[in-house]
Amino acid sequence: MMDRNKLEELRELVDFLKANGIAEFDLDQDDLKVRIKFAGEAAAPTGIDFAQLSRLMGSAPAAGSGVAAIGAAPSGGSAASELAAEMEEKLHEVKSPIVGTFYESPSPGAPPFVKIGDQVEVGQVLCIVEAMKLMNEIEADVAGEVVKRIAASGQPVEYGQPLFAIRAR
Amino acid sequence: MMDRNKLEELRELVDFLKANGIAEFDLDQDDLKVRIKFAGEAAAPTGIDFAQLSRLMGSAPAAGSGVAAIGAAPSGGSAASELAAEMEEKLHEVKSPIVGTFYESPSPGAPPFVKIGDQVEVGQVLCIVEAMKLMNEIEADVAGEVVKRIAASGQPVEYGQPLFAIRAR
Amino acid sequence: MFRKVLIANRGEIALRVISACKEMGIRTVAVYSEADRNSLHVRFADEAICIGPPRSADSYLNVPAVISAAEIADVDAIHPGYGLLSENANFAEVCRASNIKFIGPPPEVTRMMGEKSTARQTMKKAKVPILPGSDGVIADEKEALEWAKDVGYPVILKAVAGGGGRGMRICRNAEELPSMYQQASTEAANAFGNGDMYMEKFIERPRHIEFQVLADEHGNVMSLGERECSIQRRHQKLIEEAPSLMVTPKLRDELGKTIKKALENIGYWNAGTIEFLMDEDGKIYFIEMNTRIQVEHCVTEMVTGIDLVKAQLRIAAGEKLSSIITKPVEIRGHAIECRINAEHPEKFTPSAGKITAFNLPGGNGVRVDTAQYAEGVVPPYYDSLIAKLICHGADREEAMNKMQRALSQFVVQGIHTTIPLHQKIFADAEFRRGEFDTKFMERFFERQKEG
Amino acid sequence: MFRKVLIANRGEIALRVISACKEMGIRTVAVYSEADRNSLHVRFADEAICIGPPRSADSYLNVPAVISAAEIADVDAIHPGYGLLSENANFAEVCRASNIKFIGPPPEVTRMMGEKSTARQTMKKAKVPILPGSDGVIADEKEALEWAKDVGYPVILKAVAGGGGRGMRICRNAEELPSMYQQASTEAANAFGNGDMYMEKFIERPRHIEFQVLADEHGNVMSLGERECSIQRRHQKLIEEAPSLMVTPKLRDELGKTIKKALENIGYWNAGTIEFLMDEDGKIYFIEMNTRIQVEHCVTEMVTGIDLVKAQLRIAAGEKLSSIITKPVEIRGHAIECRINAEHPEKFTPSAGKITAFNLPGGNGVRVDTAQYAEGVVPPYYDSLIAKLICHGADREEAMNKMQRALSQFVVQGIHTTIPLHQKIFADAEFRRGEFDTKFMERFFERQKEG
Repeated sequence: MMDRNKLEELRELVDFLKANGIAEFDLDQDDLKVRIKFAGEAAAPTGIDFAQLSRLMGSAPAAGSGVAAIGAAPSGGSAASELAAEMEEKLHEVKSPIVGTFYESPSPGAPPFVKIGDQVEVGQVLCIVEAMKLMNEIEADVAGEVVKRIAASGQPVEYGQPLFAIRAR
Repeated sequence: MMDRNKLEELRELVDFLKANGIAEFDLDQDDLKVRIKFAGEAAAPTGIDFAQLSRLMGSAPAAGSGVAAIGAAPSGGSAASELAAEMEEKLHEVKSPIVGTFYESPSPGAPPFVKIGDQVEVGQVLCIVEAMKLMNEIEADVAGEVVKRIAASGQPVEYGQPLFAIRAR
Repeated sequence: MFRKVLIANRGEIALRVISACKEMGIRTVAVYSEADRNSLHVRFADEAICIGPPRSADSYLNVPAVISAAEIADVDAIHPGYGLLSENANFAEVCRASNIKFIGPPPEVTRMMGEKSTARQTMKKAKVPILPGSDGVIADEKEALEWAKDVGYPVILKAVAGGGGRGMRICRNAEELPSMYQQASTEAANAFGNGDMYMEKFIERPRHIEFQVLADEHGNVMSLGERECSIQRRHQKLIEEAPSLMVTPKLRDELGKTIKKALENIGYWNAGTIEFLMDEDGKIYFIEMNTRIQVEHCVTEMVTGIDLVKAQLRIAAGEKLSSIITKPVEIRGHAIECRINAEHPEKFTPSAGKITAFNLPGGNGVRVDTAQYAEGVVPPYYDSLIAKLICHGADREEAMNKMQRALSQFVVQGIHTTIPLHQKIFADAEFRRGEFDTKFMERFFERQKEG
Repeated sequence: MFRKVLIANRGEIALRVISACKEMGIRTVAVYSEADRNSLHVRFADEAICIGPPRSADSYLNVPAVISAAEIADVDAIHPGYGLLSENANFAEVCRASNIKFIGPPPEVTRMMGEKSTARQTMKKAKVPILPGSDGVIADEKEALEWAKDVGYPVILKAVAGGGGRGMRICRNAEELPSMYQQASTEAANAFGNGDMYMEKFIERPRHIEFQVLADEHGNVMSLGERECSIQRRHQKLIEEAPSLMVTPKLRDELGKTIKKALENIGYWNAGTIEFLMDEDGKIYFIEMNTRIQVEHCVTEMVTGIDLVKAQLRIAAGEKLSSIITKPVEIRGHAIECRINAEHPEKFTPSAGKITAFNLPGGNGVRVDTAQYAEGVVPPYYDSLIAKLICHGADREEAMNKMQRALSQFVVQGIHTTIPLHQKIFADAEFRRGEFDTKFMERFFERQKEG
């Protein structure tokens, strides 16, 4: 049925999936198809496939709208895979604590609060999120190197949206 | 069906899956297809639970009605487990080819066509199923010993309902 | 009223009838084939009896099996739904012989209306406008020319034994008729061994308009207005609506009266539908009658507030129409129905299989008739209709907007459905303006290809 | 009409408003907490913005977050649904200051009707019958006796600072009143540091009856008739219906006119509900006004054919009532709503969790308003309403039978729901006869225990 080697490979695969908190795994490559689903809470199937759902809805948000983009992919695919890569690197994300508009500098034309490669300290201002005409300074919650600015200046951001990735010291 | 070695491999695979809390497993490679799904709480997203559904419906059929009993349990629980036991014994089931009323004897008061323990030949009449005033003789489709009469005389039977269990020769 | 009714059907219409019975306190018996063991009509009926293997011919169309099930379950009546045994006069006769009430018209009337020429003559006598034609077989070329002059060009020649378009010709003038007559007749003789031809007026762009009626066993007939069913693909209706934009209150009223007289004459009872074609000038011609409940009955229910299936049950139980419908029939708003089929939305290949996700739209003015559910299975043996989505609005505009909204919230996964096709139709400008006829879908597909 | 509307709510009402907007061609923006990321209101809106963590106070009730979301999404208006920010006058003021149209009445009116004594005085002035009472604090025993004589026994004494039943006494005659007054006042002083008492007429078995109104910004007010909401458990409505068996056409008409005058006087606009108690003699008394759409608005929609949410949107966009409702309002048939809550049907403990199976009933006269779906999750942070099942029939009897049928086909697994409780209520003889009041459920539970 399955030879020793295959079972060994399967064992490795399962260990890997478990280590990464993966609940379901499908593979369809050439002549090999594997489908694994773990028991328990974690294995909760998402039921309705929202990507397909949204396509069926015919109400895909207009392109080019920042907010629409948020709406379209609150847990979007490519973002998720980037995230995965970063998580391996153990990057820290600074998330927006409020809904509003992201600005990288204190005023138009002024230099940004921080640049990629900068070392920042806890409490150092990284950016501004404007909400209801109020400029809210967003501070670093870890010390380390700014690896990435995830949001673009002037872009609307929602609650919990990642703004910066920082390699903590 | 499966040789000793394969069964052993399957046992190993199942142990492995259980140990890793896997609820469902599909594999499709070359000429090998495996699909395993564990029973029990975790692995039970069967969708609509018809037992509960029927309870919720509040339309449980009245007890004592033969037809109602058919309606209530087309694939009933206890029947299924008895079946399982019989299948281990490799009993053959003679099923009703039509909807109607089952009679074990040719006329009221007459002795039944067959009794438990009788040896029957292929083509031997086992019972009658009456449909639209017509008496349809149901014949044995295997030769062997009558082990069990599953339907009761005068009971309505549906298409495919088991009437007798026969231990084939 | 009946104590217990057997529903000799499956799918959404079986569940529709079961629901009506439940609401009337009538016990229900479902019958099912082995392929439908886990269907909702089986689960929501009070009792269910397996009557045969998956093929319809061996189960749902198997008269002895259905009757035997009715006898062992001891029912008073059988509701046949639509399709299957619903217009089978022999079945109605067996029901009668078995002392089981068939919920439909008497078999004699079913038979009469089932034969096209008899139906035509019956309606003609009652002054219902019928499609002009040759009133039978045409003897020769000369007679063909005479009939055509009478009927008016264009005309269509059809083989008496015909089917599938063979032995059929559209003639637009007297010059081309003789040769076309010969061609068609020869084609028919070769294909069917019978060269006999008849002639009908040909309507280039007909609209399909049908009138819903109710009639009791005491000689009372009532028209409930019309439905427009012009959106069809290969004679299969896709979208139906009520009322029709083309039927004026005057036409509705007049035709309703004519139909009433015609059906009173023939002793009809049950729900029924009189189908018409309407030509480009708004003239309307009888084509056939259906002596059962229709798939699209729901749009009439939405605009009239009358429950047609309950009315069928009450009529069959001997009630008078005057006790079933106590107020004058009034058309309120506009209703549209989309047939959601398990088919590929472009290729129309049937798409049987397991449904993996099923989200129904709801809310104000939205009705769904379905026997499907999440994790349900669409078997390959039967017709592909899995749900009817019906929207009711204050006017056609609101009904269409509601349909677009509801379609966008109707999620079916695991199989293909016609939902994406409906979404495109409801975005089509001509459809929205109500500019269509039975050839709309052909033009629509061409536009889609071009676009 | 608005170009884009933000819906500051969740669950079925958010989806209800989104659907109405879609049908009107308005773009929609959903806001959601982190717990609602996979909710249907998020998925079916054109855009969706996460505004905070699960707790309502940090998300749906967080005014700056909602306003900021409205600003970045650039919407014209906000629909607040019911609950949450819908009757928060401060929120309406912030909307106004931010140049965003709040879909509701002006904040001044919300504030006025939100204060019980102001609302009472306002209604009293407009000749709306109010519950008789002491018109403020009672000075002493002697004054209490005078008021009681005026109001008529039985009366109820309530602590001005009260709540939770403390400092409350029902007095049935002048003999027992003085001692009860002293007891209650002392109790109130101990509990709240304030012994001030007021008095109201006590109704033993009140029915809860409310009138639905629509009012535009041009001073026009219209009553759409009443709903009966007496089936409550701990002041939570469980079942609502329209019309009420207790409201005669004459009462409906007269009270409608009085309400119309009252609301014209105060400059009300938006949909709104005037709540009354009806005593055993059929006399009706104003208790409070809700200045928003209600959970149970659907039963009014079913019997009048008027879409109340669309009416709200059109009113807020400045339309006149006369263009929204063009025909006289007519009550057609009877509608009943069951609130399907994620609660244990006997213990009423909330039942959050994952839904594993979800089969919605459909068919003629059945409406479901829900934002739940198979595999959906009921978070523990919000109210337990997961669906509203509304049935419309030709009369109350048909509506009740339809409800029983629909409840039997409504399958929810994975969590507990109130479906089995509703099934028992609809089988209860007193309920079916329409013999109930707001204490019906207490008696019902006692009967269930005995039975």
